[in-house]
Amino acid sequence: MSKTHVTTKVNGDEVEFLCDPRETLLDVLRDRLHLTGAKEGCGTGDCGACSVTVDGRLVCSCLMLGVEAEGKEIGTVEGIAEGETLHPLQQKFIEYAALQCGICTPGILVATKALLEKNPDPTESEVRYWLAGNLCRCTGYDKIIRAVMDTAAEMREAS
Amino acid sequence: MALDSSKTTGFKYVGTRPNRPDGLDKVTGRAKFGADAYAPGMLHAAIKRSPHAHARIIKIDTSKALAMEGVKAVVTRADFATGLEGEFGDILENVMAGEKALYDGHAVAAVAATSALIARDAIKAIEVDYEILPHVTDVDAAMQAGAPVIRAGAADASVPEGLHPNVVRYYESGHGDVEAGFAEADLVVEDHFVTEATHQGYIEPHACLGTLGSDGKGELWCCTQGHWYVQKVCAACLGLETSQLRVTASEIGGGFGGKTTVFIEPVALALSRKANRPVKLVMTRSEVFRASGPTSSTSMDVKIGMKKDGTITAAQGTFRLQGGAFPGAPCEMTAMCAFAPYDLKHVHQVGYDVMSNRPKQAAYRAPGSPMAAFAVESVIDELCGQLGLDPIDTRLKNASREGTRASFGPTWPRIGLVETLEAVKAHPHYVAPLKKGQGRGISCGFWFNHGGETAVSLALSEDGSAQVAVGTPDIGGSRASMALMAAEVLGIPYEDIRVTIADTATLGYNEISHGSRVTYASGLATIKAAEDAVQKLCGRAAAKWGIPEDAVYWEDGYAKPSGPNAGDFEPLHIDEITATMGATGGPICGHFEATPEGAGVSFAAHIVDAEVDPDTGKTSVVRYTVVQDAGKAIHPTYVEGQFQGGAAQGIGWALNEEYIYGADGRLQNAGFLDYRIPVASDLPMIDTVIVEVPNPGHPFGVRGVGETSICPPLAAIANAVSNAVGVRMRQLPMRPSRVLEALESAADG
Amino acid sequence: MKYYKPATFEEAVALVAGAEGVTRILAGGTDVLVQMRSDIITPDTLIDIKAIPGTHEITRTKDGGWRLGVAVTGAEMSEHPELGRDWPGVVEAMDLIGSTQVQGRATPVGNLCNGSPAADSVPAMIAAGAAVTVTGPEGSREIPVEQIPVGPGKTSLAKGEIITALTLPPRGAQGGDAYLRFIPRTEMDIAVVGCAVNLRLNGDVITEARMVLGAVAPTAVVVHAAADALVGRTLDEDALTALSDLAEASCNPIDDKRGTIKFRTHTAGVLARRAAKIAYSRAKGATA
Amino acid sequence: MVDVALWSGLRPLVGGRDSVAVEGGTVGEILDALRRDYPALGPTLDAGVSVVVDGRVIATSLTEPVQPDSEVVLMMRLKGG
Repeated sequence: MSKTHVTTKVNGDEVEFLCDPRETLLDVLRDRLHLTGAKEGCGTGDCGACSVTVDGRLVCSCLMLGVEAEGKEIGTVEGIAEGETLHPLQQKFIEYAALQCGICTPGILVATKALLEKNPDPTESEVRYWLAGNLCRCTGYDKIIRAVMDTAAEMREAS
Repeated sequence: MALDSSKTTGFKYVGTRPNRPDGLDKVTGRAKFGADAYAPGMLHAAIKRSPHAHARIIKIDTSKALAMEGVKAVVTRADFATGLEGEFGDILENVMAGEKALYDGHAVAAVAATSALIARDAIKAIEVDYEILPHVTDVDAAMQAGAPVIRAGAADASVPEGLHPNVVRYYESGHGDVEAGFAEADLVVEDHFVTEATHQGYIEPHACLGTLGSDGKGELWCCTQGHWYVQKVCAACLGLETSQLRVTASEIGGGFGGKTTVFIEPVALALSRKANRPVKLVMTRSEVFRASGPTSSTSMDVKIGMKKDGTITAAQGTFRLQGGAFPGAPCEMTAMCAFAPYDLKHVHQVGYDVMSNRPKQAAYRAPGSPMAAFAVESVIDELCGQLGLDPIDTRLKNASREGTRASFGPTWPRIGLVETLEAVKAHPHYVAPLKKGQGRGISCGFWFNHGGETAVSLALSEDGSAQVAVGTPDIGGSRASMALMAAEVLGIPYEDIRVTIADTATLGYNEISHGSRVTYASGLATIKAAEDAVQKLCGRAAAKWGIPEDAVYWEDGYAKPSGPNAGDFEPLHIDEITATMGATGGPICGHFEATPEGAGVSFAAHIVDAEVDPDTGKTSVVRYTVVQDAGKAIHPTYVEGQFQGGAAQGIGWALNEEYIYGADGRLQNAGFLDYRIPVASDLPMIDTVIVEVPNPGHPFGVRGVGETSICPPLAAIANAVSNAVGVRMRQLPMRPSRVLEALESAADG
Repeated sequence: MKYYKPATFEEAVALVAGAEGVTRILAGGTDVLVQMRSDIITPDTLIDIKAIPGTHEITRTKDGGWRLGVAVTGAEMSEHPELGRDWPGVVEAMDLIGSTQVQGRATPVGNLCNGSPAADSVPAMIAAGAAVTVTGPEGSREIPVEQIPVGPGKTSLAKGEIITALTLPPRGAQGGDAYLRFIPRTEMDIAVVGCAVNLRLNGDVITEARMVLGAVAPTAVVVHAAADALVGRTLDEDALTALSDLAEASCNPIDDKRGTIKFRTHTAGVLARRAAKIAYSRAKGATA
Repeated sequence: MVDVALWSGLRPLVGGRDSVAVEGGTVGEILDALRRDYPALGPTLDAGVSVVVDGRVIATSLTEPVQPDSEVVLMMRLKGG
């Protein structure tokens, strides 16, 4: 089975890999690059646990092929913190207990970071609809929504 | 002198809300879950599953798969232990079918290959000849004369004669004379209720990485609620000595009961043994729905009599639970929980465990109780409505309390139902005005909670910090609770304690994390282990001072002489003792190994406002309040989280979640697209009230909190919808078409 | 599976025409990757058209309409400053599909070519009078969107043909469109029923009307009689009732896991009424 | 002797009685006595029961003490989620 050579950037680092064209970006991130922050909860774009950004755009990495990453810039949960400084969202998620089991957390952080970059002052309803594709089964979303709203408020004050 | 740090007030650490110790790992993607493990030379596995609901397996031809480039091993049932009976026999039969495929999705063979894609291709190349047999998936149909028999002789001694062989267990209890009780009633309401099977819906599919050699020694990494149980089951299924298999629990991406049993781990180990390489096996989402353990579906009849003043005179319930192709549906739990909130002179409950051609049900958060509450609390709501009674006052009037006799027999110890109901009555939500098209519902809920075998080990480091090894996977922040309880006893800061989930080689047997037992039992064990260490610390101080051990006491991290008679010594801080512990007797550790038996039951009551679109029958939950007795909230934020999560799952169960089987017996909605769990935009904020009526069976008063929160929502939402549309909703889920039909029937009649 | 990323449509057409076995075009991939993961189809040839120049562009046509490249995503449509002002119904229909993540990839042309009877963007595009450019070995032709789907999972495209552009007509004065769908949750579901309405007014009087239903028949249903029922009158209660009745009468749905015949038929009538009101108010100048 | 209350599904196995009296000072001794004196209860006891002693549900431990005047109720074993 012939594999395709792909060059891409992940969290700012240039990476190369060979992959079968059937492999998804999620497969490549996890199995070839060993970035296991993105999770496979469904493989069909219904749960959002595999959320990443591609050229700044929020997508499900299970709904994109690895070969499509050629020349792109991929952002994953592993790239959210800057050095030892957590992103304000990461900090607030811990403080608010916006996670219980934590399996959906990487996807939700990637998704909410993308939201706040696009809309620094979202309403509760906007946050809820933006995150409708990120399933969480533990929290009932309450503390997640509160953490995002408070992060947004704090980031607005800081800027 | 045995130390006793029991208290219910005056806490320094317990009851605070620090950041969880594993928070950083979980927000950076560093935490390793079931599918996140890799090993050198690792193979990927995939499972071939039956597309038929019920079929005899005539022949499995694996030759084409084995011939494929990259395929290293194929296993079928022949590669597992023989002669297993009872629980382990059923689990193995479920893990890999023997003579018959018993449900759509039942495993029949598995492949290990050098890549996941090759493994997936290879299972398509396995050819299975089936003789298709008649099937049944509905609980009432499965009990009917003439229904296909799933497995002859599966019924146990409890089942009365004359019932269909698919009825495999029977439970009956109660007291008094219900007929006499109904005769005293001013109003008797009897109704039939139906609920569909739902799935725990954890976001992380089952996943494991297993290595097993021909020497019978193995290593297994998996996401589970109980790795000692996995160890025991896998050893049995593969014919190993239990101690030769070491199981490490990964971080777990949700369980809710669904990861209390074993589905794929023996398969990975069998493939590994055959290929002599590590094997990783991860379920797809579709496999999770088809072949893990959803809840029972139910068919229930409930009859309750009430006087005009709200006194319940008698209650009777019949609960039929469909549990899939194996015995085990929690019919007795359903029956026992049904009337638990009420002090009843006359009560009678019956449960049936019924097999069908569906996957073997597994525990789901208070297994069996939410359905019972749906039926019972709906009837109580109907009685209150017809008699013009306040639903909370009526429940208070009949509430179980300390000293009253429980519906299932014993006398209640100290319980917190009355306090919980009073908190509901006092909550602003209960009297807030409703808008047009909205209805309000309330419901009680009850769950037992559990103790179980528990072992905890605590080791002090030279610098006075502490490591706590517990055996219960951290599903929702339990490391934080353990650290808080250890900090409270040791008198050292929360941050100085590291809590680790130990593997099976490191601690004695720990029962599965189920029955809301973690904060109760592992918490109790952590307290006891810390007390054990404190005792030793006091001993070292006593030796240094040359005074008797019992003349030393422990306070805020210091050993102190217990009074003027003991002598005048400067208190010794923990780090002064641990710094020299190697030279004063060796390492200082604390242990606890026992089976705590003081789990406190927990009651909850929920208030829901629902709004129904009269044109489409679509329901929105617009306001939700959870009130529950936690005994003592160790980390209140995570207690609130449990309350909110249970409510959200209950909302899904009530409104949209269901297993949909076609006439062909195949599951039609094996994915998150059509198995509709609540999304963020479906829910309101969920308010919580933590009631604290301490459990005397725990040093700090903890009651389990994880499960009770899913007991009231089905009924509370059904009551809200019923009150909004003016028609009693008797079937779940209350999907829009069903509500619309109810609205039409109301308009017609 | 072979993966190609042609640089021109000519190249893409040649690949499609010459390919053996199952061929799929990859734009957003939100349907084809799901089908691959679920083992519903495994293409022998997958042709990624996103490297072809112009496939990501939204441009004004000379006549005042819009031309959308075939890789334009739902998110790009929603973010476009002018498209949604002209065709809010088309944009909102596309926006309803899947999650934010899916919006980042999914395309209306993909939604069309997937052939689902429940595709949200398709009724809206048909109601708007959208057309696609179909290019094959023999050249290109413009085809109305409504002629593309012929049954569940099936399109009228011949072997060797691909869609190379989507065009929306000029909105013109006093026009408004709207799309509504019914789903059990608030998001993430497949439409149980969808309804698009596109109106043009003269004052309060309707001069043009198109209504298209989704998920109530093997393909989207154009309710031609809607024009007869509405043209020449205002959107009064009688008109709404007539429209609602027409919608119900035009349904030919199935019973399945997502809805019953009865529920779909009833709800088509409800949505027709609601969508018409929104389209009418938009035609009168409302911006929401 | 300790009075052990049975759930009603068990009553046919002990001649219709709703409780039976057995000797025992611990949960384990009570269960042994039940097995010995009422063999028909054997399969049920083997399948697993909890014993409620004065309102405390004893799910596993056989060593829990039982007093002659304790309220003892047999209950089916719990399984949680």
